[in-house]
Amino acid sequence: MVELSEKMATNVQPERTASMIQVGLLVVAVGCLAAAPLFLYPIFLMKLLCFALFACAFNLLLGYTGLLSFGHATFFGGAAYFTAHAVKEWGVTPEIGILIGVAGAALLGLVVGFFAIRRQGIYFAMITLALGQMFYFFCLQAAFTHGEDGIQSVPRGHLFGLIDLNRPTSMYYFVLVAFLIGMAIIWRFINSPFGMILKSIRENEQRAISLGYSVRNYKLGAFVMSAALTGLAGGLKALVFQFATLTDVGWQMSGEVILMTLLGGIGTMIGPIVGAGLVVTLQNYLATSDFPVTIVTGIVFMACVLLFRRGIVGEFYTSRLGKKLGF
Amino acid sequence: ADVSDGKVKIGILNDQSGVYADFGGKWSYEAAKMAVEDYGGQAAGAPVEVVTADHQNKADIASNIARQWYDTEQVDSIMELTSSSVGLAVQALSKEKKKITINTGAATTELTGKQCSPYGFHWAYDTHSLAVGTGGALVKQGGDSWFFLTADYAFGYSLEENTANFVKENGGTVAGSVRHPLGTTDYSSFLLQAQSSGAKVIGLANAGLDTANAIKQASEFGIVAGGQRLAALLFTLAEVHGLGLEAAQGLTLTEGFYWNRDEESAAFGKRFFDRTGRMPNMVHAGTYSAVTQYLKAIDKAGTDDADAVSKALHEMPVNDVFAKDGTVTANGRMVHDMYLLEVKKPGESDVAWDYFTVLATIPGKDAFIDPAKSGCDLVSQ
Amino acid sequence: MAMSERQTQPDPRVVLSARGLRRDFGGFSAVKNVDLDVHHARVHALIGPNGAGKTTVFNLLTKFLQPTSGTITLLGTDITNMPPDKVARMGLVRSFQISAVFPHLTVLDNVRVALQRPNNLATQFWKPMASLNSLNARADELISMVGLDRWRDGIAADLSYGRKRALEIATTLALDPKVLLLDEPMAGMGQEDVGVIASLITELSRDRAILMVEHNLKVVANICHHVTVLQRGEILAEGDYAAVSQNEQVRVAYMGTEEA
Amino acid sequence: MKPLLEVKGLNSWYGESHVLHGVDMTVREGEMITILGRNGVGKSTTLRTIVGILRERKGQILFDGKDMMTVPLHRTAHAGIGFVPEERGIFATLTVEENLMLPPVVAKGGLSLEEIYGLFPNLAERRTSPGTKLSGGEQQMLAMARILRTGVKMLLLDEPTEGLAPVIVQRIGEVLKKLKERGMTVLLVEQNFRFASKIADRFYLMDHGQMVADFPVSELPDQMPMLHKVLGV
Amino acid sequence: MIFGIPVQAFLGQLLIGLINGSFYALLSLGLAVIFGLLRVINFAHGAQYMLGAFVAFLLLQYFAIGYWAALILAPLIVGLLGAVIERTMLSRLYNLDPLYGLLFTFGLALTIEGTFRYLYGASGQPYAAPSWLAGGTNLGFMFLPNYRGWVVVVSLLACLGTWLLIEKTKLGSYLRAATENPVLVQAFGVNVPLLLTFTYALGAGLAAFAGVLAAPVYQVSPLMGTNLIIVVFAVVVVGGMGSIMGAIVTGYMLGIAEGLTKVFYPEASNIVIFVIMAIVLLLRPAGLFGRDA
Ligand SMILES: Nc1ncnc2c1ncn2[C@@H]1O[C@H](COP(=O)(O)OP(=O)(O)OP(=O)(O)O)[C@@H](O)[C@H]1O
Ligand SMILES: Nc1ncnc2c1ncn2[C@@H]1O[C@H](COP(=O)(O)OP(=O)(O)OP(=O)(O)O)[C@@H](O)[C@H]1O
Ligand SMILES: [Mg+2]
Ligand SMILES: [Mg+2]
Repeated sequence: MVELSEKMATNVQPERTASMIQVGLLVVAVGCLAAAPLFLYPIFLMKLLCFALFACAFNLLLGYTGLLSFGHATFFGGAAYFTAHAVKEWGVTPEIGILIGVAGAALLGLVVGFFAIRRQGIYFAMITLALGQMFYFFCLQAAFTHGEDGIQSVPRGHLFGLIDLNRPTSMYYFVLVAFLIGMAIIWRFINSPFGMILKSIRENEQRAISLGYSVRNYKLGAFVMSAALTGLAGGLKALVFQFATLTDVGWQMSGEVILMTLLGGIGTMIGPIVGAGLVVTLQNYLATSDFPVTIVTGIVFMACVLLFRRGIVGEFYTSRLGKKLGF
Repeated sequence: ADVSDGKVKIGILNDQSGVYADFGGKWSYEAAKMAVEDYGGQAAGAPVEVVTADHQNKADIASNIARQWYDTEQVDSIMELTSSSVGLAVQALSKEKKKITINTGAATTELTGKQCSPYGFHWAYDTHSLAVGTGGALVKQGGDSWFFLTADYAFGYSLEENTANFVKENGGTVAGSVRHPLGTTDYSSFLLQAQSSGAKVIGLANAGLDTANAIKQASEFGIVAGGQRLAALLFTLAEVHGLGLEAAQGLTLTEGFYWNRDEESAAFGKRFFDRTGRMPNMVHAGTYSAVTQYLKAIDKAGTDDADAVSKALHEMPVNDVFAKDGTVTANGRMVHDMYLLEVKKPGESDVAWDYFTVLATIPGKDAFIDPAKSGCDLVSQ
Repeated sequence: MAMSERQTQPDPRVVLSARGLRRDFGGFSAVKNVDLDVHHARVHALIGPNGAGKTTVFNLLTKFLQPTSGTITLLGTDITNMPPDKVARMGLVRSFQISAVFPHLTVLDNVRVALQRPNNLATQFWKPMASLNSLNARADELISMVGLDRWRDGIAADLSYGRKRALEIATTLALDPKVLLLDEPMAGMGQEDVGVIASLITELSRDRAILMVEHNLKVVANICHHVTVLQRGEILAEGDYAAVSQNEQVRVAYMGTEEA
Repeated sequence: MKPLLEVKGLNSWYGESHVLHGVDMTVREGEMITILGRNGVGKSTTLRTIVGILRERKGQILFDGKDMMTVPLHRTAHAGIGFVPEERGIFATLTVEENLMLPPVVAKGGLSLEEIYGLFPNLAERRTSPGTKLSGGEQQMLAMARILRTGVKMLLLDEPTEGLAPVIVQRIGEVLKKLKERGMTVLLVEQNFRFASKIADRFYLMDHGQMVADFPVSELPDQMPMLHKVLGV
Repeated sequence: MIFGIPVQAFLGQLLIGLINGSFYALLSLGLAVIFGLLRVINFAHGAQYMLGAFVAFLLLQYFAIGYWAALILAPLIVGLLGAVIERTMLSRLYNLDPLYGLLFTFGLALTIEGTFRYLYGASGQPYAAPSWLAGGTNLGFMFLPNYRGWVVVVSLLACLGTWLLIEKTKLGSYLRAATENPVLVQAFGVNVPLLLTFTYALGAGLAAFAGVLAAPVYQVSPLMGTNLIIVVFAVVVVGGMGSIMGAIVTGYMLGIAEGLTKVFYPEASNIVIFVIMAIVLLLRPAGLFGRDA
């Protein structure tokens, strides 16, 4: 845990005392996001926001609790299926559909977490991976997922029965608001008394127990929270693309979200967002280029681990400019 | 109306790096380019261009690219679209955007069933036609008792169910079946069960690597040598090449195309081989045919407007190296002959890539679902 | 020392007691048939040769290990089958033989983490971090009690060994435990710190029970009211230091010829 | 006697923090030296730097006439330096006996297994149990014992008596004396001043990453006031 | 009759389970060696297994080097490659959280598999069993391909050899000690970096060995490792991570368990391992043979 925790120690601290510059940057960033559809492709932006939220929710676990889940696709894809099914088959409004996705993901998180948090470190990673595989096979066979066809033509419907989400801009702002809410929850969660206990558990579990903390419950709490937020991302994605398919529950998806987080910077608030942006853009770019996608992804992965472990944002924080800006 | 943006642009969107990379892959792009060149590079007086992208087997990437192509890159139609989830997703999107899709890669009959689209066409094959070919025709050849090895997911079930129906319809029996999980590497357990069932034909209702492994291990356990026959329900030339004749000999399968069937196909195969280093399977040839027919339709309609082109596509018969007197039904299905093929023994094949003997030709009208029963709501109109 | 004066007080009540405590590891019994009573407002030393089972007794009492047999009662409640965190919440807190701090948190945060639970500020994931500032006053008090004021905002990992021990004691005290178990609290400390901690322990023992493992006999002689000597998992002798140190068996097994 | 270990102007760093600020010391062959100093002054760091575990270092280290600054870590033992770290470093996955047998023998003259078990009967008793299942004190014994087998010329011991029962402390004192009789050179870091004063020939006093005093055991009474001041004894 | 199927068929299935178990055992053994000693979860293990098979195929294709030579050469080549990777890249990650090792090898796996998929397509390449192991023997209760019999024997030998090497030799104790505290072992005079390189090479070599063994049985495809690796992870977790013996025994056991599931409830045959894993973790968190953390 050495390196990982070290990073936390350097990166978490400043967020507590956000400077004026940072607040300024935040305002600018939100402004940019609000104006973005004028310049960029809305569907692409929405996808980016979904994955960014996914990565941030994942990072909540890895970066701040020190638990590497290799099965987060379960919650992402699971929620996508739940939302898609609820909206398409039961005809509920989109916001209810999303809530069903979130609740479903949280429930899955509870089950997976119950098994996984019994172990730490790589064991934890392996167990989440294996349970994720089980869920994948479940989805492959369950009738409601329509196997490899996926749930297709999911209606976006009307938000609260009023706002037509088939209009790209309404959909975009709906996603944006959900994204910002998700981020706010994550931020608060990390910088809260609860977050402090999580940090201390990651540092020295035995000691935390001896201080009277029921470590399992805290970890499970963090796990479920991360799963639920991942579910929010997954549910949104199902509405954005209007389908839910098997790729979202496969272990490669779990790998991808790790890549995003790693690339952007583990344990930083905006690292995963940057990472998600890069990966999504890269995939899009590689789709029409001659470079084989897997090879490039693999090399990026290795390079990240070897050369800039802190991730882009992490490296920036520790760089001179970053320090000047008060990170 | 004229050609939009002064250009006809066709997108080949498929899996070029994942499990289906050989099935269609970048070779489909070559096939499309070849079709455009053969056609003269122009349709309705406008130049024709082909672009391609690798959707990495992810529906969201596919959908993203499709939107981008339609919205910002003036792509007029998308073809190939291997894998069901991608095929359905892009067809649905294209329906909304009023653009033509011609699917040559995906197997699901949903494309021309409940989820059919006035702008969507399904060209090369589907699960139904494979089942008719292998199931129905093989019984007539004497393979009248069957045992199925079925991949445990919807695709597998529908292959098994369809095939079993035709087996029974033609007077055969089904001795049993066993469902194996997707991605199983070892089939010996299942093969032993199949062996002890005594069925004459072992039907492999799975795909890709699963089928390849099952076949390889069947030869190891002496199943074909012991007199039982293997029938792969979705397998093409490309995969047989990867397996080698030693392991694949005696295997029966159905394809919509075989390059060494007649002189015309052989000549086409040869030209394709010169470009790519491999012989085409039904996906490649189907893509060639789809592009060609699409260009003909534009010429006929005099525009690339989707409604007009779709109308033309529905009306025109298909006559090219892939299909003879093919017709397009109201649900978007291109109906053409399918072929029951048997893999040769290593000694019998002297030309490279000459892997099959044609056992039977299944007439198009038998091979595909009656549009009226397809569940497509375009049919009744 | 004020020992004699304290001993004349009425017999303090027993807060933690163990009966017939036993723990086997495979075929090996690290602790056999140990009876122990720890009294309020007294410092109780557990001494014995290395490997006698002292740390194991600690692990059993705090439920970090489950006893093979025997019962443990804390403040009148049977805790034999309770999980360790619950035991801690009941007021039985320990320090570790190998120092246990949260290495990448600051000294202040280390102490605040300990303060969070007793002050009901642990599960609030909706409150801001600043809400923890209400704990600062008490935390600072604890930090200066163990003489770490200068390092308050430093990272715990950078402290020298001895100071880490001091920090650990501060976090333990933060819980205001009713029963305090200290495993070799002075090990690795410089002489000057030993004095500080010793008087701290005496101070603390006024309103709580303390059970400590210590090899520094001088400390044991000076501050402990009661001594239990463990050998090979069994109790060899019990009594005040004077009595125990005269015991011939104890001298052979543990003290050697050295005098306190 | 000729100097065995000569350290001149030794500086070392943990990342950015500069811990040793020019340590100078000389250890002659067969001597038993103790480094005294308060917590955190850099005693352990001095040993780690000499051994080469801490490699961010500058200055000069001569051992047996050989320049140790460029010698890779896995060759220091072969040069004749044995090290027992503060945290003992017992291997959990190895049994007691495997732990004992682990360090390669680098020269003749080490103790045999029987001699070791004679010195530390606890270890003999628990020879097949996994290393970390030993008590703290047993681990300390094991850590020392295992170096005695290898036949190194010089031992660097970091607080070997920490956490040990008084009997064992005495025994370790006796062992060290015996080793000295055999000509072993020992550099000891100790907090236990009483213990150190019984066995050492000479003391170094350390403060703020430097050696601030150096005197033989005979001068101890005269130096007491100064020690009181620096150590707070 | 046993559980409603003939004894003969039952025996046959048992034997088949054992054969598959051989692959699990060999693969999880390599994984356990690497994890046990380097604390690296070698995600590239599947890729190295695939490499073994591919090297055998390439040797045959381009140098006409047959199965027997490949059985030796391929593990050597892959092992060497492993050594290079360890030396130049992996070794930089030892002081960090073990998760970085996992992530690195994950990237490595993607790169290797991607490269082969790019070069050789996804559908695989043919590779035939050596002629004198071709054919099969009728055991009465089943037809046993000779080659499969050979796989069982040779994998047992390889497992036993590796176990002896690590648990019973001095080299093994260096390796185990270096896992825990490499710096100290080095201070004792052992060249630890070299040892670790050797270990990784050994693990990779074992994977490649399994790959060559598998080449005549399974399709030699860039994807052949991907599907297997996750199951093998589960095997290692059930056995107790880092426990060599655990990996071996569990490998064979789960092979059999899976084989029997294929008869009684085939749909569950690839989940059975994960179910067993969940149960084991509930009852014995450290795995069947694991030491308590
Ligand atoms: N988990 C365990 N498994 C097996 N044996 C153990 C375990 N924990 C402790 N032991 C053994 O039990 C005995 C008592 O150990 P313990 O740590 O309690 O001793 P101690 O009295 O605290 O000694 P010290 O003063 O040296 O710390 C030792 O012999 C030790 O080897
Ligand atoms: N790994 C490390 N990283 C950073 N700083 C360290 C590290 N180890 C020790 N230090 C710092 O270096 C200084 C010297 O530490 P060292 O361990 O040498 O002290 P010491 O004299 O041995 O003290 P003690 O008696 O407590 O063991 C201390 O200020 C300590 O905080
Ligand atoms: Mg102890
Ligand atoms: Mg020290």
